[in-house]
Amino acid sequence: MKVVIVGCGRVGAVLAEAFEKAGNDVIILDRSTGAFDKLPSTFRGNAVRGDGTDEDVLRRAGAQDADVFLALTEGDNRNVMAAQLATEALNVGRVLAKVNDPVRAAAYADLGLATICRTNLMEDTILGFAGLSTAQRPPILAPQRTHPGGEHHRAEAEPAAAPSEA
Amino acid sequence: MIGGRRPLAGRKLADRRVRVERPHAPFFRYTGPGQLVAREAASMPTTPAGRFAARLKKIAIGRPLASEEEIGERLSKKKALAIFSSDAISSSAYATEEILRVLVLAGAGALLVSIEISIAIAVLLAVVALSYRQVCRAFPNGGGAYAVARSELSPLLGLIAAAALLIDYVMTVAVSTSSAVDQLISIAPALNALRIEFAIDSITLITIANLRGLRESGNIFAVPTYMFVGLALVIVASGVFHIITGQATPLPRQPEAVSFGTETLGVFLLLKAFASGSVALTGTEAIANGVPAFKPPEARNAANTLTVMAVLLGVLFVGVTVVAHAYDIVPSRDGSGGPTVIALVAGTAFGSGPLFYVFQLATALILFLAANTSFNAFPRLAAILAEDGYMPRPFGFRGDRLAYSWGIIALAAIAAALLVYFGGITTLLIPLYSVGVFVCFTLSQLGMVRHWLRLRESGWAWRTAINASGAILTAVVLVVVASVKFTSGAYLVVILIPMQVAVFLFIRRQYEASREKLTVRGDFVVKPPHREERVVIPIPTINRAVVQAVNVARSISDDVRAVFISDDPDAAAELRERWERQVPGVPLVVVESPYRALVGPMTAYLDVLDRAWPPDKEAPITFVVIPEYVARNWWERILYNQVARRLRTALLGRPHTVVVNVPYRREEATTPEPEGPGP
Amino acid sequence: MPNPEQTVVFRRAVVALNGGSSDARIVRLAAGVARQWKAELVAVHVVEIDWTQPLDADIAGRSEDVQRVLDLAEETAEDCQYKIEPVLLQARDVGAALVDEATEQRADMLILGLPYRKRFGGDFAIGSTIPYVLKNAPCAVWVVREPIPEESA
Amino acid sequence: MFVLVVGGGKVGYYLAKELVESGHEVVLMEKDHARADQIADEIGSIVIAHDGCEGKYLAEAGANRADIVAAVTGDDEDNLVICQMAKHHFDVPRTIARVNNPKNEELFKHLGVDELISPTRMILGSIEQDIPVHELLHLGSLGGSDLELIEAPLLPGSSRSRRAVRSSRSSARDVRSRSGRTRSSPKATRSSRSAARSARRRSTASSSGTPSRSADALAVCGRGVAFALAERT
Repeated sequence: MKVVIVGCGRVGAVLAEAFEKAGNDVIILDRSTGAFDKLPSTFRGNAVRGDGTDEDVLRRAGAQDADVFLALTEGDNRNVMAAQLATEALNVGRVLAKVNDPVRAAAYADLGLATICRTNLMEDTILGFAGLSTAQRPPILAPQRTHPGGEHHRAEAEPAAAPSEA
Repeated sequence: MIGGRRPLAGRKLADRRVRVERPHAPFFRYTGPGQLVAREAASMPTTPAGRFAARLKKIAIGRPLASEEEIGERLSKKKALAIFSSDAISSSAYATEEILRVLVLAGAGALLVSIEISIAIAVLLAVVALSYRQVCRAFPNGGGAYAVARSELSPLLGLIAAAALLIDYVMTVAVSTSSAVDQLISIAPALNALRIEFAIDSITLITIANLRGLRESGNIFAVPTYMFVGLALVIVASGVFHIITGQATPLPRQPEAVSFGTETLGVFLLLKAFASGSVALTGTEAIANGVPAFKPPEARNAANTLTVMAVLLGVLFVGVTVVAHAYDIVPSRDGSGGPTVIALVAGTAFGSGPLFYVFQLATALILFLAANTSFNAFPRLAAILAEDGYMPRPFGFRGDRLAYSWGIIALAAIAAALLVYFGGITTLLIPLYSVGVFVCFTLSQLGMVRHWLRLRESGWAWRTAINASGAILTAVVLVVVASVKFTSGAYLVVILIPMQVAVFLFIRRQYEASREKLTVRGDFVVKPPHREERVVIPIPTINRAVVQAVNVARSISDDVRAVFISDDPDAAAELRERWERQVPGVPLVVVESPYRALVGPMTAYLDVLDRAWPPDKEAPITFVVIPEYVARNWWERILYNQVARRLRTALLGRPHTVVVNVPYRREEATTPEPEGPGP
Repeated sequence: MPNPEQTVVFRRAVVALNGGSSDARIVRLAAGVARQWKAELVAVHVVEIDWTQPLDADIAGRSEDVQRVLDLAEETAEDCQYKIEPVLLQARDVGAALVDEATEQRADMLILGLPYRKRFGGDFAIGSTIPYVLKNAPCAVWVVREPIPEESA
Repeated sequence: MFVLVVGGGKVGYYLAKELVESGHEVVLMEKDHARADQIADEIGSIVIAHDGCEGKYLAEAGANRADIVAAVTGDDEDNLVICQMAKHHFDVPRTIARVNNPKNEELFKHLGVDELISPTRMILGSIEQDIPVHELLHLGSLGGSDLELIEAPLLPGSSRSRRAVRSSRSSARDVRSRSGRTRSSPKATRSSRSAARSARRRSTASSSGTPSRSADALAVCGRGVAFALAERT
């Protein structure tokens, strides 16, 4: 299984190692090489320095046709964009974006992107720990519909419908 | 309230702001959600004539006062003494004269008894004053005899007290005014011919002063009261000094002096003299009635003021009587224009110097003041009665200046009528006066006795004793006064009081009855209307007023019909043709009326409509929409809408019928109707 | 008697209302000072409209609470036997609107009340309006801080 | 019209200013407080000093009644997210994003951004209008500079195809920052002078403006292919 991880933070590094140990083909990207220090020396996956929101960089790293794509950088928007790139341009099977802003996490789940929200996760977990009732949200917000790429292509095909009140 | 919004640019490119207009601001003020307070401007008249009238009113009685401004209208003890005690104190200006008037019937020798009689009256005064001090404490909300009798004895006795009090107040105005005029005549005999006019003018002036509100009255009247009291004390002191030093020598008789009678000085005459003199007590109750007008602590201030007043009155009354006797003073003939007894007494001290004139003026003024006391008390009592439902409600409304305008005007009118009737002669008014006063005294003392017996507060025993002795004394005096003066006017009061009580009860019953009919039960929830509605428009022709009425009618219900009543079949046919063309959708019913009657056929048509309604359904509400042309002046009012008015009157009592007037103002449309040729 | 020319503090002042308890205080103060030179007073209440609504949305005109702020100021002035002209504004930023209004009204004094507040129980909070006005107002600015409430003093 | 501009850089600032001047209602979101204060100081109270990517602040800025949302921050991913949030969460009828990486254009369009402003594309367009935009080939960035090398085929018969190599000194940055306005001017778009002349003319026009760092722009045309150096951000 080919796994692409964008963002070699604490979580990215741990996951990269785990996927690799499980015998997967792991590609991990980060904008700074320093981030790869978090990887164990035994890591034999592909660590690529580069912007995960740049299609070229992703292709060069060999991210197309991956089975799993995880966008785990610190920037919500970068994750969202990388994940959408993966969905739309790289023909990736399962895509997950980490989005810490609960509003955006929910919005993109609605829009057809699987998201994981650290804020929600921690809130629920900690409230549960404290014995309070929680919202019972699933840890990963599953996409509510297919990603909207095609829809907008159709809209583009009809330029007359576009508003022109400038 | 929704106001317009005006966008404004700021100094910086993107800074914009919007000014919001506040159309409500000149007229209303928000004090809470959904709660407005009308400002002065809201009750301003909008027509030029109305504005002019309002300006006149403002000049005459001052700017309107808001209800909150009332607390500032409370009286200090000094001002209260001036206002409330003037009634009582001023009676020392004529009480002595009334005693002497009776005693002269028994010849010169009988005049000596006047001193004893005055002392007896002073004792009575002391008892009554003591009694009333307790009333102040027990009934701090005022109302005096009425409140006491009503709550302690029975509502009926309360009403009797109220009736007596009202008479008392009216009489105070009449007697004091006429006596004041007497005082002025004493210094200017030429005025005698204009006695009544002068009295009426005075009442008018006092009325206006009172319509302006209480505080200003206090200011206007404080000076003369203190002047009278001061000068009168000087007169008494100087007279007593002369008596002691033996300088008091009998004055020569004035030409108008009454001639001595030859009756024997029997018990009846003595009692009659006492009854006449007891008029000195009138007004003692004023303070107890006006407790709420005092500054806090109201009851305490009122009671203390009452004591000061009683002491002053007692000293002056007895003093004047003593001095009058020492100088062998005899009253003048009724209406002769001769000097009053108090004027003669003043002459012993001041001769005919300027102080004499000042004193006479002060006496006249304090008597007007006394009249003014009633102007405070009468409306107040009337308002309380109105609140309890015994008097018409307007007596309970306060005017622009926080004064009970209706009460003030009613009092002025009745008093003026009495004055005219009795020719402005004081003595003739006196018998009516005393009876009412003593009815009140007796009832309120009795009430107080009940009060103490019921509550048994600390010291109830001696308090009961005071009030009981007061009650007995005043009851005895009441019987005496009523019987000895019965023929000379007291009988009027004996008739008037039950009549008034009957009127009170009648008014109360009316209010009760109407309240019962209009009342909505507290647990009743108003549901949306479920009755069907239909509209009938009586039309005289097709004109704009009619068109507007049709529009209004259509907004009320879909079931609209126009009714044209005509005695001319051709005109009817023509109208029908035009109607169907110009007002499609509204059926026209033409009722031919060969007898030319209009209102009759209309109501008959409505009856038929009612009868045609299915009997199993609830009767509908019939709206009769009457197009009306708004008259712009008096002659237009005569020219137009006479029929509409008659129709409205005819429909007034009809069940399930609502009459809607749709006024059409000519100003509304300036362009001529664009449509085709009219008939 | 001092030379009036020297002691004139203002001829026309804008009194900024905030709907709080300090309104009555500053209106009374302004009326007291204005009386000496018969200066004119304008009471300005700015309702901040957030961006979710157009600036000219019908908000202040409908709100009785807002109207009451001005009514109260007028009433307070009347109590002091002085006249104050009420102005109701809607704006995105209170400070900017106050400064612009003062400029347009040709006011030579801007009087603001400052409620005594502490932010999260810590530092004294002055908000953003007063610094803005102090920085941008063309006229003199008078900030009247309300007394520290008893319990927090 | 109510326009929500996100990003208070030069583009956002001038965009907001021009829109306000032409009478539109504008709100500008800039997360950097100092920059936000500076803009507010200059044009007035239309600045919200918050991150326009956050749904909460977009709502506060009135995104649900905006007619247009223009995302003009320096980061493509932010612009994308802003436009997507506006489009799908707040139902904004028109979204405009600034795209810095021309590669992202396709994706952006694909994901529902209505209009794209690509500074790179603008410069290219002004260099040579005959170059069909979709056939641009990114040859690579020049290390250490903001420039990138682009190859584009010229249409056969193009009047420029036989031109000699020309170069000019121009203020590339200025060309980019002004391109938004010049594009809307019909005169400028109709101009079909040579790329180099065009660039020179603009640089002359802009030289009166604020001085900015100059860079070399180079257009090479010949044999049906044009090579150009374009600024990249």
